[in-house]
Amino acid sequence: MRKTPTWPRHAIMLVVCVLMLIPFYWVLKTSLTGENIYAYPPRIIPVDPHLFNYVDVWYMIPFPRYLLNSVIVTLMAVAGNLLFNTTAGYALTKNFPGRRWVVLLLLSCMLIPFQATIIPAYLITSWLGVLNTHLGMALPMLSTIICIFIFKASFEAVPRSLIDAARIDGLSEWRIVLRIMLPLSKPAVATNVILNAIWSWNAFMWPLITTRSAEMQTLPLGLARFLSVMENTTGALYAFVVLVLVPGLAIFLMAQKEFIRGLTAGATKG
Amino acid sequence: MSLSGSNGWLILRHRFVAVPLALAIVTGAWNAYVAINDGGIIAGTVQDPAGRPIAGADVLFFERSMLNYVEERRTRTDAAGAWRFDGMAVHVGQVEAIAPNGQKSERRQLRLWFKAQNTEVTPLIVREYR
Amino acid sequence: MAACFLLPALTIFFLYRILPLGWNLWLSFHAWSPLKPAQFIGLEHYEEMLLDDEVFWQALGNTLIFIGCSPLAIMAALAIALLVNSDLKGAAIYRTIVFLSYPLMTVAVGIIWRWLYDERSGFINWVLRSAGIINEPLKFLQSFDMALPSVIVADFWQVLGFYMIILLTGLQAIPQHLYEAARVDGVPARARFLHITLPLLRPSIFLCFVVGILNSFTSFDLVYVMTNGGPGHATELLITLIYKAGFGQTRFDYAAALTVVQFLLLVVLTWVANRAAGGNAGSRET
Amino acid sequence: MRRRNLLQATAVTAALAALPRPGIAQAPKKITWLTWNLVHLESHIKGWIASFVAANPGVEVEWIDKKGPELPAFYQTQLVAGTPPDVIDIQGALGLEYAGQGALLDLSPILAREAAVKGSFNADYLSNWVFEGKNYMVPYYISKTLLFWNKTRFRDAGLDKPPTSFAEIMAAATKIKGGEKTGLLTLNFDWLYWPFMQMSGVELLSADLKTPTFNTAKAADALGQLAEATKSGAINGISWTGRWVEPNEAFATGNVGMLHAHAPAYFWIKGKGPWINADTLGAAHAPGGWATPNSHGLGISKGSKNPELAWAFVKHITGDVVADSLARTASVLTGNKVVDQAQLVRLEKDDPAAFQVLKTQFEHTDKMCGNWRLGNDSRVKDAFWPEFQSAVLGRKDPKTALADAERRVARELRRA
Repeated sequence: MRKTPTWPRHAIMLVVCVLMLIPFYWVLKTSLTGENIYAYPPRIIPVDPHLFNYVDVWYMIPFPRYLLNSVIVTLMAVAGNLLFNTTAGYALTKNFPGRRWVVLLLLSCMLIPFQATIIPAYLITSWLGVLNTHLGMALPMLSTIICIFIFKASFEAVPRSLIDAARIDGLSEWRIVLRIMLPLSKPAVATNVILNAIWSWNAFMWPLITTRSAEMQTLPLGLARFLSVMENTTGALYAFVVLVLVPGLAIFLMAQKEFIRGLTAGATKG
Repeated sequence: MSLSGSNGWLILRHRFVAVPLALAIVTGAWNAYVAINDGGIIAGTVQDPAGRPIAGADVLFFERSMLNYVEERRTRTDAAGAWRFDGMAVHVGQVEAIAPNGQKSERRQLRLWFKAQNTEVTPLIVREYR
Repeated sequence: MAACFLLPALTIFFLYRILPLGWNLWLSFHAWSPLKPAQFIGLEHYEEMLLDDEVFWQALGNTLIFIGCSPLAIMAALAIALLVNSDLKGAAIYRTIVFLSYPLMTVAVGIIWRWLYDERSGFINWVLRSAGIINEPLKFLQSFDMALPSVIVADFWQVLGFYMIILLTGLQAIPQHLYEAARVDGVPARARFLHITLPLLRPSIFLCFVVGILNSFTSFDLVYVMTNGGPGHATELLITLIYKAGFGQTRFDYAAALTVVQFLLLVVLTWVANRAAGGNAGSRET
Repeated sequence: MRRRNLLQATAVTAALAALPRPGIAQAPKKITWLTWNLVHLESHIKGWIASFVAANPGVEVEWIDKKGPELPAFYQTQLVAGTPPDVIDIQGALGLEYAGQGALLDLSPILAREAAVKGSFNADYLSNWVFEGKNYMVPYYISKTLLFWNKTRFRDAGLDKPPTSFAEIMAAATKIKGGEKTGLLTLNFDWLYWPFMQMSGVELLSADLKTPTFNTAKAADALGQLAEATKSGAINGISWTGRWVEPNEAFATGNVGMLHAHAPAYFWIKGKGPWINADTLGAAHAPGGWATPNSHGLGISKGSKNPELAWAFVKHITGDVVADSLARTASVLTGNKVVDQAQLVRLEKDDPAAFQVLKTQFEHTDKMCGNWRLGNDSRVKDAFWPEFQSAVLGRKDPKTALADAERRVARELRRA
């Protein structure tokens, strides 16, 4: 490897990155442009750019309120996932009758599309009496299968000797998880945090069905609600898109180091 | 750098602390600025092409409804050609002046940074006025 | 012991996955609409679907195309992963940028790409026209032939980064000494790739493919925003058909039958992929 | 897998049967109003509700708004859960569908009881929601299609008056087209394009709505001409692929001769096209006076816990005061005769072009087509439209398309 020059690889990657970034730029540019966005030919540099589209968006919907709801739901989902996926992942590292069946069951659960389960899911949620609440929105997302397996992989990487030693010291299973497993699986934790944050932040159809009051809407719903008024005729829509995406991206960028290490570590001794 | 952050005052430099902190500061500053400047006063003058003030001109304020702009407020300029609207809880609108002789100025698009921002509109010029 | 640790997660899956699936299965043998009592009609829905509903077959075809295209994206992702895997300077930055589109909300991705494809002011048409490749703007999302590929491209753009990360992790799991040994024996790079990298990458590739399969319904929002299945049924996927049959036409019973069929289809696909990946990959996610 | 599912299935049926109804909307004096895409009127709506509550002390009104495409999903789910919103605002055919499902309350007895209220509505629009002899909804805001024509484009093409027959439309479109210019645009959702078939003497269904009658030589010919014109550019292709924004945007640029759309399109294109005024934009009836309504109505869910209160609310919302406020703020017609009259008078002064447009909405109201009193309109639509679309876009030849459509429509009618 050393001998081969690296510039061709840089060149390719630069092209790839540009391609990946163009959509971001195009939306950003549209959200800033002052001219009629349907003008042809479109300009690469926004004409007399301004930020007023963002002002409009801010007043078009109760943005802070929606943001808060999104944050709460996301936090719940992340917390739930950390708790349930750790325990489940740990359980799967042990040998117990029917383990293979559980794994199969979990895998096949991944293949059930949500759109087809809306009605029963709604009935169940209402039966639990958490409709139109943050908990109700977070509930179906409190545990995700892929993440269970990420934990499983990372736990399996922990040397048996450590666990046995702990058991000899008479640590309870709980303490083993808390004191030994988790500290050694920080990357897996980061991965869980990020993936679930992403997924629940972006959830659309479920919050749409479970929320009645305007106060409970989340940002994605705001986007739909916004579309219905403005359609795609103004930079404001794209300003909104930017505003909805920025928080998620920010979180990801801040945590991506751990995230990527997380998946890696998860695999190295998976 | 781990999610849990580092210890001591260094924690302020951890991005998971620094970024929200910075955001909080900016937000606070902005809200303070808004609180000081949201008197809801929109004012300006009406002039003829030569820059002489036009007294007694009607000034119309159009607010944005769903599809178009509709007239919401109307006032008259004083001897100095000055006009002023109070308690304007809007962040976008249009102003237009109609001189006593019925001639109109251009319709000026107003976009404010926040609702009820105090705004000094550059003079509205009525072209055909003599 | 293991049971009580599994319980919380399993409860959730039971409530929100298995129970609903059961509900669909039960419903698929009945005639039912929200305010009418259900009555058993056996396999009628399945008969209609298989014998008397060309839209179902079209949607099935599109879904399979959708899934069938994911290997392309996976290959691209693999190439990228190989490039940024080794000690390339700034690899971390490249990785981040490539992954950046994955965290986006699918609805937003739909809006973004609908805008890129726009006939007048869309970036793509603008480039093609100013490059003189075409004189007439292309109606990507309105054309029977281009609509599905266009949607698939948008989907690629979003998941590419995820594939790349999964494959990266797989690559880094491969013990370096294997390469060292091979290099000492003077095995050429291509052979090293074919005989070391690929085989050991199987589980990761399998996982990518599973993600690709899942995409065939997690892309619901994408299709919903970009084309809503049109023109005609050119971009109809099973999942959009299920949604339309249920909520659009209030034929929840028929939608249930579609759901069951889609589920079985995906199970089979996954099983086959698993076999192809050399068995027990399932127990080895990432 | 399968066996387990079967077990689950039985479990589910048991569980679902056992599910108690959730608490929402069970408070004795509370009603819920579900609107369709009216968020932008939030402040006014809150006001209208407030005035209702003021007049009915101790009453609570919950307001929910959902976007068109998601509203059915929400309402259906609420139906199944047994908590349907008491008063719902939905678009034309969907009302009949829900009525057909037995989700809506039959308003005929109430209307019979309250002749004054019934009399306040435009009879023809009110009758849009008569299904199997029963009246299920009352007009909330109404519209039907008309033919906008760009006088400048017409003059340039040496034409001076709007076409009066299908053939003339095609001829005019062909004359106008050229370069950036195209002759005709039409909206295509919810059967809005149907007048073109109707004016060519095509009936979709037999009078008893039991059998398709559209697979005729006339239909094939008309379809063929539409496809031909689309190919040649006389008809703008967006007509068959766009929804609401794209066609209106295109017409607003001023490069299109005719736009076949419902009245609200006027306010949209006015906002986008600075060229639009009474001298440059004409509003005519489609040949034969045929038009497809695209109105919204208010209905009451059968599952409502307070039907009487719900009806009082409907009266409040469609009454002169509130309806007038809606008419002014949203520049719409309401189907309330007094209010609409006032609206027209007002517009005749302020906005002559708008007046021309809205005036058409009360002419030829007996010539409304494309609004069959079907309980399964969406299924018939989904069976017909894709074939029609394939034909006009030159994907299938008209005869095959019509034959396929006939087969599929017939199946849906059988099923009903």
